[in-house]
Amino acid sequence: MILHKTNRPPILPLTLDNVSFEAKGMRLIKDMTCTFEAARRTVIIGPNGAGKSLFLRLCHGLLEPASGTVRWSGPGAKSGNGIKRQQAMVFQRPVMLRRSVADNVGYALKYQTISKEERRDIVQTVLQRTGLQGRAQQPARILSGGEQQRLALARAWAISPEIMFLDEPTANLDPSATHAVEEIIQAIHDSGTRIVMTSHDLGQARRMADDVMFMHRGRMLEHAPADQFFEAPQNDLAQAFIRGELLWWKRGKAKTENSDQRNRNI
Amino acid sequence: MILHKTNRPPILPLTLDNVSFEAKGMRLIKDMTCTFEAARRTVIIGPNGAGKSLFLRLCHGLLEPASGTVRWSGPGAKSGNGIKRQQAMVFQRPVMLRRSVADNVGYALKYQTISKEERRDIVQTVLQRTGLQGRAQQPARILSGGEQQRLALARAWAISPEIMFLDEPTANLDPSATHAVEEIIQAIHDSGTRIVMTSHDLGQARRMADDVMFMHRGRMLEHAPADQFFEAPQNDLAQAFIRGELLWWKRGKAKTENSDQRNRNI
Amino acid sequence: MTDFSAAIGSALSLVIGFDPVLVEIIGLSLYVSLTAVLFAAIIGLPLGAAVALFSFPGRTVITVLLNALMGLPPVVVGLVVYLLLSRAGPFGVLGLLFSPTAMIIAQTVLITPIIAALTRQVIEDLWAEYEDLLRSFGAGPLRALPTLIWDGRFSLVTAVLAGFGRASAEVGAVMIVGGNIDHVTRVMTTAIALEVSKGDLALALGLGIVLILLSVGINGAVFVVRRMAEQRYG
Amino acid sequence: MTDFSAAIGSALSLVIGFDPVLVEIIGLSLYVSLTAVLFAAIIGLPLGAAVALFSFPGRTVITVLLNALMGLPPVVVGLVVYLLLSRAGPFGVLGLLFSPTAMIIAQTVLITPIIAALTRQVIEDLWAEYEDLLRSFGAGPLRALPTLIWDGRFSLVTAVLAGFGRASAEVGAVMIVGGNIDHVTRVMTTAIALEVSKGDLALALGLGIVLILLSVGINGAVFVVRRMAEQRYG
Amino acid sequence: WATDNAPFITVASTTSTKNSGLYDYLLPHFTSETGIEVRVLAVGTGQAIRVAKSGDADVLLVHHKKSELAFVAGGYGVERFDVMYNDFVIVGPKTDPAAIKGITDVSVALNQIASSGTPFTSRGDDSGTHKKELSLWAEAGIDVVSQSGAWYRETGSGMGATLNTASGMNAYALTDRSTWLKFANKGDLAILVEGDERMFNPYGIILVNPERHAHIKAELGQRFVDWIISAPAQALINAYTINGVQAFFASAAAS
Ligand SMILES: Nc1ncnc2c1ncn2[C@@H]1O[C@H](COP(=O)(O)OP(=O)(O)OP(=O)(O)O)[C@@H](O)[C@H]1O
Ligand SMILES: Nc1ncnc2c1ncn2[C@@H]1O[C@H](COP(=O)(O)OP(=O)(O)OP(=O)(O)O)[C@@H](O)[C@H]1O
Ligand SMILES: [Mg+2]
Ligand SMILES: [Mg+2]
Repeated sequence: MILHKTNRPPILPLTLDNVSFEAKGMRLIKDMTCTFEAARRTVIIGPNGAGKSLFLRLCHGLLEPASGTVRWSGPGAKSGNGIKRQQAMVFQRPVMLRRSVADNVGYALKYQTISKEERRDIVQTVLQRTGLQGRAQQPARILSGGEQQRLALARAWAISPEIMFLDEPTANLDPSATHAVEEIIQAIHDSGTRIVMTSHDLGQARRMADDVMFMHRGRMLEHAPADQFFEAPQNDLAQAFIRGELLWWKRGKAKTENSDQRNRNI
Repeated sequence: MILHKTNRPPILPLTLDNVSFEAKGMRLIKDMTCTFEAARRTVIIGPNGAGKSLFLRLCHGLLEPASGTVRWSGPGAKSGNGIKRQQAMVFQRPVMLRRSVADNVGYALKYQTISKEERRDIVQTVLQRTGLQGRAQQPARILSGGEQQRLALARAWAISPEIMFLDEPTANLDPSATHAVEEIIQAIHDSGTRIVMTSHDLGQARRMADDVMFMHRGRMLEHAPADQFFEAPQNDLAQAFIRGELLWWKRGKAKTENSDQRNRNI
Repeated sequence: MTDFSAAIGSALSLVIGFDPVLVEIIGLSLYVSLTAVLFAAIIGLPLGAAVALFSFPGRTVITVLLNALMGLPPVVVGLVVYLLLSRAGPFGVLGLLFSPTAMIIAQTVLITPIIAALTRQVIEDLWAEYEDLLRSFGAGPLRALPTLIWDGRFSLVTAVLAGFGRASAEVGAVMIVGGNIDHVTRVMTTAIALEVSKGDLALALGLGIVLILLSVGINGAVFVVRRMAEQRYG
Repeated sequence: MTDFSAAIGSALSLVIGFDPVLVEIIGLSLYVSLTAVLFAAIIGLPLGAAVALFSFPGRTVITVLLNALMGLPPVVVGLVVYLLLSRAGPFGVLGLLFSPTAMIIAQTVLITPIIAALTRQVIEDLWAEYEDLLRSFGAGPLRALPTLIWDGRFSLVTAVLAGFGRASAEVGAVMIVGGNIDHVTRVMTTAIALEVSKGDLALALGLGIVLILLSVGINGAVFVVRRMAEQRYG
Repeated sequence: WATDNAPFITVASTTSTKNSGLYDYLLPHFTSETGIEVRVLAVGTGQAIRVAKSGDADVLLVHHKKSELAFVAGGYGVERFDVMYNDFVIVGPKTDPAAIKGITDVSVALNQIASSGTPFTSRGDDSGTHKKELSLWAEAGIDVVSQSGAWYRETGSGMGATLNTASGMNAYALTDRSTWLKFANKGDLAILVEGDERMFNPYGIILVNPERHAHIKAELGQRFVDWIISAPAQALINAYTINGVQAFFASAAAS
């Protein structure tokens, strides 16, 4: 599953130190501290609006933290600018360039130093593996929602990143497509890529995670090895989440008294 | 859960007779024949691109069939134009009007004959039940994806339709929100509304369905009571789908030979 | 260069001095262009919306025509209106030539395609987004129209503003049908043209600066209002 | 009414007769306006894109200004260019006044804001959609620019077309800086103005019809090409 | 534009007359005497005649006698009256490359301009001034049509615009004196040739024929015609000066 060999030195590990993020005067991410080392798969779970997507964007360098630092400390990070070329991200709502399906993948490869022939091979391989080969010459923007999500995965995969961020990569897929995508992510991981993904599908989290991060209201409330987390989460909100309880739903009714109290305890 | 009493005569049952639909020269829905009577919940399942959303649109009257007829044969359908007022639909990708959350619900009610005070009460009730009360005065378009989906549900619910079409109403929701939305749909159904919905979540289909329709490549391959369907689907493709097999994924590799053969058998 | 400083000086003294003649001319300019914008909006908004919402034979042709007519030459418009309103023309009995009314008619013809073409784009985009939902509520294009106009109001204001900008800046049409008659049909642009023909370039430029400031002011005000409203209604 | 039939007659005979004077005038019109559009695009496209992509102090002001200057009065533009190029002006030594070059300069000034303002809108919308993805690939605004221009090319063509429409239809600026000199700086619109002042309205109208047909033709051609390309690339 | 209800007439005239400032000086007298407002439409002579023919003006006041007589002969006007005259002058750069300064024979001067090849800006718009200029070239025996676009520049625009062009390119031009006196953008130009009686510029006034156009305000228009050729008005014309120079010379038969 290694698409092309790079002899670039690694940029991992990635360290977030006390990172917070603000927009429109609200603190949306609060005091995040964690380290991502190579060779693991992390799945981030949490209710809608917890800040999972914002967190991935902060890690990937698309957002600037309001305070704290996001630092890559591997030997490859020294050079500076090239850091982005060794990461990839699959967004929750995929962005399709106004080009053909094949050119969408080819475009991503332009930012890498890869020969033309190699590029063609890679495009063909990833499209085939994501079931898009028959649509290679179609405009990407008329693909169905599920197909777009698979193209986004193919595009990220093509550049053989050292670390890949995936934001709910199977949200629009039917069960069998979900299964196939999980297999592909597994294969990408097997080839040495660090996986950081979010999911609302707890079954998927169980299947995919080496470790689980639970987020709520912009904070990471628990970060634990997967089996340990799913057996017995330490945090009471995480426990409630796993049990399927509504963490925010009744805010309107209950006037937030419950959740506010809880927040103060954290 | 009845929000306002209507003494309109019912428009159900709905009968589709040999309906097909075409776009850009492709037949996307083929030979659909079925009847929806009152008081049941139908869940439509099938792989991405099967035509589930198109089918709901045909039923709701948003698309014109290329051949065949879509007919409402209840006494209330005689009058003609008012048919739409007794149906509602929640779209797969919710459309938010450029108004506040409350006004989005209020707008839907303008097409009904309801007094102003009653309208205010209904808006308040549905927003409370969908956990959006605290956001009533916010612009609808800055809601998060999950919140938008709940608002769409609230909006459809507000008009107390005789039949409600829901296109993957929980695709963007976290597990607990999914659970809450399922409860609301159940309550809507309990008040006498016919439910027709699609879902990629087989667990949800099991929980919600009185009967299941399985679609593949624009055709309805099976329509059966839910317990019967999930125990032993008659159609071989439905069996494969339930088992989580890829019905279309490997087209690129296998050059469609398999699936084409199957199609001929149907 | 002295011309420029003289121009800025005369612009300043015109504005600060609150010259009554200038006030009269600015008043007539605003009256003519705003009235023309009003009529053009009354015609152009529904016309653009109709082309956006309804499908009928020749729709593509009308779309192309509206786009092309955005660049209608003012002189030609002036000429056509002149021929229509002249005593020898079909509407001659009305005796409208060389009156503010004639200028309003000419500017209305000039900017209606602009407003209609931009409206078509706005309403078409919005309808693409809303169509399913509004049809689901039971509304066809006709019933949807007020909603579309209301929800697209910020973009439609820009369309109307573009029309106003064009109307207030053009000289070709109002010169022919208005005749630039002192105290009757003299507006900013014809006054500028007159000063140019008198060779008083500094005064002409001063008037030009006033005209541009007027346009910048109106655009700025609308921009601020739009920003504020957008932030409120998303 | 006889005027209109005479006008259509003279338009027809002008076009069919392939009148050499008309050919010369149309040729100069196209040369001047197309060259102006070329320069305005060279300035306006990057300018609009820069305002869209980079944040710097005064960005909002420039946005409002560009929008307001879309309605720049041609007479004022002509006047300013005249003062700059006249013998007494700073660029007088170049001897450019009353040459096609002067007309190109004036029209370039007139339509650069139009192209820049529309470009800003197009690029801003596209960047809003692409930003995350392109930044994820490691591209900043600068590196993203060619991609944005390429992917927005259909809308940008419309922007450029709007500029062309304005340039080819205006008379105020070219009249002042070109002087409407026969065989040297006479273009369609100044020729129409001249025929009007001579009282030969039928010929003026005929020329006007030719001008409008030219504009409709160009818009129609671009529309067809755009439709076809959009269907291919989505 | 407040005087909506006051009686008014429309006078089609030329830009040069209007720009001389004569109307601003003269008309308030008429209006205060009679209560009639006069709206002056200042356009090219060709367009003015055209406007009057269509019946869009009540009175025509221009300066091309031949066209005026044809206008009356065609039944468009009632009768032509002399009003006044002024004269044309040749202006040009003070450096005077054709060395025409002080020459009193306009044909000689024009010949020298032609042979020097210095730019000459012509109105080229079929106006009274343009027609006058063409007849002067013809008398001087010079074929300017063949030179169009070379040193002979037909601007196809009004007097002011033509002077702006001349000033911008340091060219020679023929202009009526009153426009020149009022003209502000003289630049490096000055009067070089004047005084030849062939450069005489007579103005005439004609009431548009109400038999052709029923709506013509014949009575009001006639009062204006009668007034302008009356002795007091003629005296006012003679008294009008620009920069201390008499601009027009009354010539009505009555005075
Ligand atoms: N630019 C912004 N301005 C204001 N609020 C924002 C902005 N971006 C995100 N938010 C808010 O921050 C919160 C976290 O957003 P985020 O998208 O990270 O949630 P999430 O955990 O990914 O949720 P989901 O499960 O729905 O994807 C949400 O409440 C969202 O409305
Ligand atoms: N207007 C259209 N023109 C061409 N093809 C279309 C059009 N609308 C839908 N399709 C195609 O029809 C097929 C069925 O679409 P539909 O949206 O009904 O699928 P679905 O079963 O709802 O899939 P999903 O599970 O992804 O929601 C898809 O392949 C889609 O690309
Ligand atoms: Mg998210
Ligand atoms: Mg669907």
